[in-house]
Amino acid sequence: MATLLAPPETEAPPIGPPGGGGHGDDPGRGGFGGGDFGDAGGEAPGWSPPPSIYLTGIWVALASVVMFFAAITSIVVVRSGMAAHWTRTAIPRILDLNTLVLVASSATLEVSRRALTARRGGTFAGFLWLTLALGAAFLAGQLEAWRELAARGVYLASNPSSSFFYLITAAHGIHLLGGIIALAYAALPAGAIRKGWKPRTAVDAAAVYWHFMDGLWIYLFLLMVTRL
Amino acid sequence: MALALSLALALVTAVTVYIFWRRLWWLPVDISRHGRGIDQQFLLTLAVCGGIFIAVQLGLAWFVWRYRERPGRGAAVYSRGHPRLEMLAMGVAAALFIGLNLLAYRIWAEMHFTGESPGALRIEVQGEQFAFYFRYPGPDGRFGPVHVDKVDDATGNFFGLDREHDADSRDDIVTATLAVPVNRPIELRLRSRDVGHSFYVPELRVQQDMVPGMEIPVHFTVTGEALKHNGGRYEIVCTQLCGLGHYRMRAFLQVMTEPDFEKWLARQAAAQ
Amino acid sequence: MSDARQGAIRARRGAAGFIRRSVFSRDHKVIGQQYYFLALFSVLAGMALSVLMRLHLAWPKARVPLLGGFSPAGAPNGVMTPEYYLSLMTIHGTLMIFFVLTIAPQNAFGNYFLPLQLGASEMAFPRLNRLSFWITLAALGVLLASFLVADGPPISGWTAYPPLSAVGSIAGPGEGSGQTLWIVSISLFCVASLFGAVNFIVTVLELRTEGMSLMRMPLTAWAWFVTAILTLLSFAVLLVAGVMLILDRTGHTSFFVPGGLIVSDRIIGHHGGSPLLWQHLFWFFGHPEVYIAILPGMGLVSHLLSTFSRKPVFGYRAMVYAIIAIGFLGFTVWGHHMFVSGMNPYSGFAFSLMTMAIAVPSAVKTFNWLGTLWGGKLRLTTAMLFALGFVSLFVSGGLSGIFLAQPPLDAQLHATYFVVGHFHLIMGVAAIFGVFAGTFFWFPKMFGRMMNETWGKIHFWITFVGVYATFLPMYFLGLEGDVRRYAELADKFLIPLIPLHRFISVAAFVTAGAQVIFVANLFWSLWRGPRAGPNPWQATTLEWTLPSPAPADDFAGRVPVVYHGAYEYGVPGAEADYVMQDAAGPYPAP
Amino acid sequence: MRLTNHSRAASWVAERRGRITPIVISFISVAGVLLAAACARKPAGDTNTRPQPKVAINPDTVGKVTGTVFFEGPRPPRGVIRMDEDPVCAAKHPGPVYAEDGAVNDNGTLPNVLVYVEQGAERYAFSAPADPVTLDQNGCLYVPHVLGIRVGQRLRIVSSDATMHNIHAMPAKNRGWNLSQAAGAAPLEEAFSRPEVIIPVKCNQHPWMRAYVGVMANPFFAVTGSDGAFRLEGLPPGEYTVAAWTATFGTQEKRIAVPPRGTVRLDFTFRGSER
Repeated sequence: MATLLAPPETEAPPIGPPGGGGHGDDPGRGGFGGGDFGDAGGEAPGWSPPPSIYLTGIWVALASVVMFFAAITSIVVVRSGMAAHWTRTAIPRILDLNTLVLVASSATLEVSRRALTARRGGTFAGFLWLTLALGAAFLAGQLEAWRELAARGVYLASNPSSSFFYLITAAHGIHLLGGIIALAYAALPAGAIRKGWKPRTAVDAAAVYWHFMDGLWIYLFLLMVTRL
Repeated sequence: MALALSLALALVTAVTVYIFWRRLWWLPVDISRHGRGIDQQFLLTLAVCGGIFIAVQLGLAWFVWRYRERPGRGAAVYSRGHPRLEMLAMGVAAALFIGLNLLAYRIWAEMHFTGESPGALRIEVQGEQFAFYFRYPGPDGRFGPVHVDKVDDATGNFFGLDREHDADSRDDIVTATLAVPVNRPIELRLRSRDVGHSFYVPELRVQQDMVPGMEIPVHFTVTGEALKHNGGRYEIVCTQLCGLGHYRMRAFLQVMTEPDFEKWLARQAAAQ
Repeated sequence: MSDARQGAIRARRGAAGFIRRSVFSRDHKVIGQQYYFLALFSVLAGMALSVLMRLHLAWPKARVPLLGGFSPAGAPNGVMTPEYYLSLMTIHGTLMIFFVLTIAPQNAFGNYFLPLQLGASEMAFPRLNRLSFWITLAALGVLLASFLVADGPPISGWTAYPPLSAVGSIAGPGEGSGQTLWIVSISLFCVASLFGAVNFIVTVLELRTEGMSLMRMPLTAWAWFVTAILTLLSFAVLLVAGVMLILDRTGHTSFFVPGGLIVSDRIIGHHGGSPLLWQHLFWFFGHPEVYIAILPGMGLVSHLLSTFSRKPVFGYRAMVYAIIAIGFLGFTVWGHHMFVSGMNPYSGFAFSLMTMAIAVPSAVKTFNWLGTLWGGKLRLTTAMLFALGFVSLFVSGGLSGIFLAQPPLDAQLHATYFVVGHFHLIMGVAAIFGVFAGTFFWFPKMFGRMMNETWGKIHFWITFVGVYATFLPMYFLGLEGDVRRYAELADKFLIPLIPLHRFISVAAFVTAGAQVIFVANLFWSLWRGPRAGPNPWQATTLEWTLPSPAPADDFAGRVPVVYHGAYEYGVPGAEADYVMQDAAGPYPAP
Repeated sequence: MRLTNHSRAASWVAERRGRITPIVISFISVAGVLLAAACARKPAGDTNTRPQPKVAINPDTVGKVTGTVFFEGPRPPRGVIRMDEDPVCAAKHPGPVYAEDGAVNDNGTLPNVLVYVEQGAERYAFSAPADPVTLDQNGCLYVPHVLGIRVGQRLRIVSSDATMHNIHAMPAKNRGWNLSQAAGAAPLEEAFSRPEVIIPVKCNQHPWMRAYVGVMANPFFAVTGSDGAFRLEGLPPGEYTVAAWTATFGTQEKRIAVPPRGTVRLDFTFRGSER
């Protein structure tokens, strides 16, 4: 299933202290999911989950995210179709720029991933940080959009349309924040690269999530422009 | 143990069937014209479901006793299923259930898909914590507009009417009892003033939520049967949880002959 | 498996390791047990609330000792007020649906046994698993905290329909901070459930051991898998609804509150919302939730009927397809909760049709359960008794759904005790019977000891008769038009029903009292039960290849290889009357 | 106190709602709610931030104020109260029941006017009232319809009806409550900790039921009856603002000076058009 997107597993370039592959001799520390097992006494030697669980996990989690935003979409569609008390919210222009920033971040993330495949550690880290910076810039831009609306006197509770605007941007922002944390986890040097930790897997999983958030934003943006 | 369980299952079946058969508890008397169809559909569904209920429970009881492990019994039958039998069971179930659905559709359509009958008596019903109030449009046949800021329960202005300024409001008749004449189509407009409520008269076979912000129509015709019981007086109860007094939210439906109704309405109009 | 190795593991566990082994343990078995005890606490609390409710319904003037001290406002001098009744009802429903029926069958048993049955040594994301448990516990704490706020827990029921739940304390007691706590609790619960669901799905997709094809999975695993998908998709929607309701309450938005409302003489400042939107969102979650509660029970009952009839599941494939069909159709029927809600009556017909469609796979399952028993060799262990009880209750509760699925009949029976009887039988006690069955069946694997069968059977008999005596008469109340969620029977047409209510209450007290036997049996057996062998039931699935209790490292790194389906009982020509899934050898002839 | 912190946070949210992110609101509400849960059982704090030394009243010099509240103009139509929903209520009233709000006495005066000293008595110390004020529910009407009560004084709520009532106080400055009282149940007792004019009290089960409670910082208040007259006694000499509150015709204020041992005559006149 998700392995479609995962390139064949290659040995990751050692960034940080070289770690033995797989589950560990240090049961207290592990990857952000698998890697170590059981309680203090009971790690399972000779058995470790396949790395594909991370990609699968991301795709499964994204199904839930889809439902989350599908629910919001359907309410927006239904609600905007009801005439009562529907004042359209003028979407701040800065969102155009934010959208470009987010699309750019997807591109830089891809550059970073290719560098990882080509084992160019410096480029990998550099573009990963650039991606993170763009992501942060996007969030800052979203905050700016809120400030702009607030300056116009359009607040969360001003009317149903503005409520939806704040709700959608906040919900997407929180989801993107999750992506930033995941990417930062991959980008943080040395200390974060633990034993049993394969940057390839982490970056791939985070990238799927990131691109998805990117696409989701474009969808939400269009929804807001056409409906709110 | 096996015998005990078999008997227990049989007993549950027998008691249930007995109570339904003797109608120890049953639907209340039906006073509406559309209620007959509902009651017949109920009986039909009861027959279908009762048959399945008896078959499964007794089948279960019989299997428990018949196939219990006991000395001298050989190995269990090695069977991974019987696709054709399973398909048959599925087909029968689907035919029964969907058949019931299609029959029910007819009744539902009659209740809800048709519009207001000509000559129907229109009455507005308003729910609030925790009372129902009713409004008749008066001789002009029109309801006056509602002004939220004029609503004042303490002075009896439950609907927020402005009789001074709105001509349509002046002849509106506000009551706390829902009086209806027999054999005349009634069109209720259900509204709620605060939280969700519901309008339910079991004898009338009518239940409809009252949703704030919506005006929901309900129509029915009361039959002469209504006058034969309890002086034509029936309780209207709220079935949508609306707060601490939910269980006491109630009004009365008073069914009258047409002349009595006209007299009653005139009396109410005089008391406004 | 060597006892020596287990002993070594035990030796490494000092008292100092307790916190690490329980609070921070990422062992799916520890987490599963913690979920189990969380659900046990919740079910006892929820049952205590229902006893108080039944007492108030039958004898509204009764004084309850101690209650006046616990809740002076809700029960002055120990006499419950109507609003306190509604509080108890709301918390009873919330506890039972979320913290018992969602937790016990899925998160407790599923966490413990899904990896074992699949031959994996862990869940896919152990840390996430640990996190879900703590969030669930926090959600429970927040919910119970509503008993401590000034005007008590919310009174708007587990469905929390706005505007009642959205406009604040003006709408009634409990609608202030109590209601906010409720929504926060449910939102937390959503997050925990979503994490849990991701874990379950990925575990099934990725961690099945060699030879464990999807069609060799035990039906329990299938049920957990489909339930997790339902959870994943439905709780996301409830989370949206919860966030919006919180915003309506605290941020003065108007998602669900229309304009022009006057609550208790006060004009509410909201405008432009729709209460029906909440109902749609809520039931889009709420109906799958019903299947979340019952599907694991259905899987387990199929499993047990086969195991204790010593014969394969009748129509394994049909059972799998039925589970999938129920899961899929479960998302298309939410509107049947809303036939009288004021939604478009035309859509009522469509929802009715889908509801009838979902009854078909349920009928298939029932048919196949009977088929499984047919020609079997029934071992009436306590677990089997509860599984048989499940089938009986499922049918008694499920058939009333055929009435409620027809809009014109629902218009008469909606919001009456007919509905209360229906969902208590089918998703309340039937699901709980599944949990009882699972407890007796898996206790040896979870704790290494057997539960007492004699007391188990005594408990079964009182409970089985008790739940029928409690919930079946509710159908008759419903026929008479007895409205649910009424704190007292004040209306004239309800007065004649008081004797029947008293009968139900007495039956409920006896049934609730009988649960003491279960709890005592459980805890007595934890320490005093006879030691269990690896496979006391002569069952076939992989968890029974391990010693009892399951060792901390599960399969110890071994990758079990599966050669057979999960239900090879009574195979002609085999040595024993059961073939373990990992027994090497040729396929038995079908 | 932590409680005031919480309410400050709540008002901060209210002021800036929409300007801050929804999620921040959620978090604040969570935290606030937990705080509220933590302090819910604690009594509300004293509102006086700068306690001043209070002066005792010299009983030898006190004066009084007497007067009547008149009504001019056409009498407003009185609403009819319909009690059909609860036969227990209806049974207590053989004839039609009219709304008390907007009622005018036969002699052209107004009943149910709360007359009270609004300003001028802040510096005196008053003994705390020990006896409770009683609010009865009789015939599904509140008796009295308007009442004054001192800060901290107990309000004793009794029911003379064989039906369930709920008493829903809806203050703006005080803590509100909403309690049900079954027929024959023990009296309920509540108190208000801050002065407030006026707190409407409602029974939701009988929506027409309405009482008005004025919470007073001093003992100088009275409610007019069927003669429209009132009397404020024991006032130390000085200048006061006296207010007359009505449910239907608005509020009036008058400034007066009370000489030592003097009696001041003070009349109010309301007109029908005010509302």
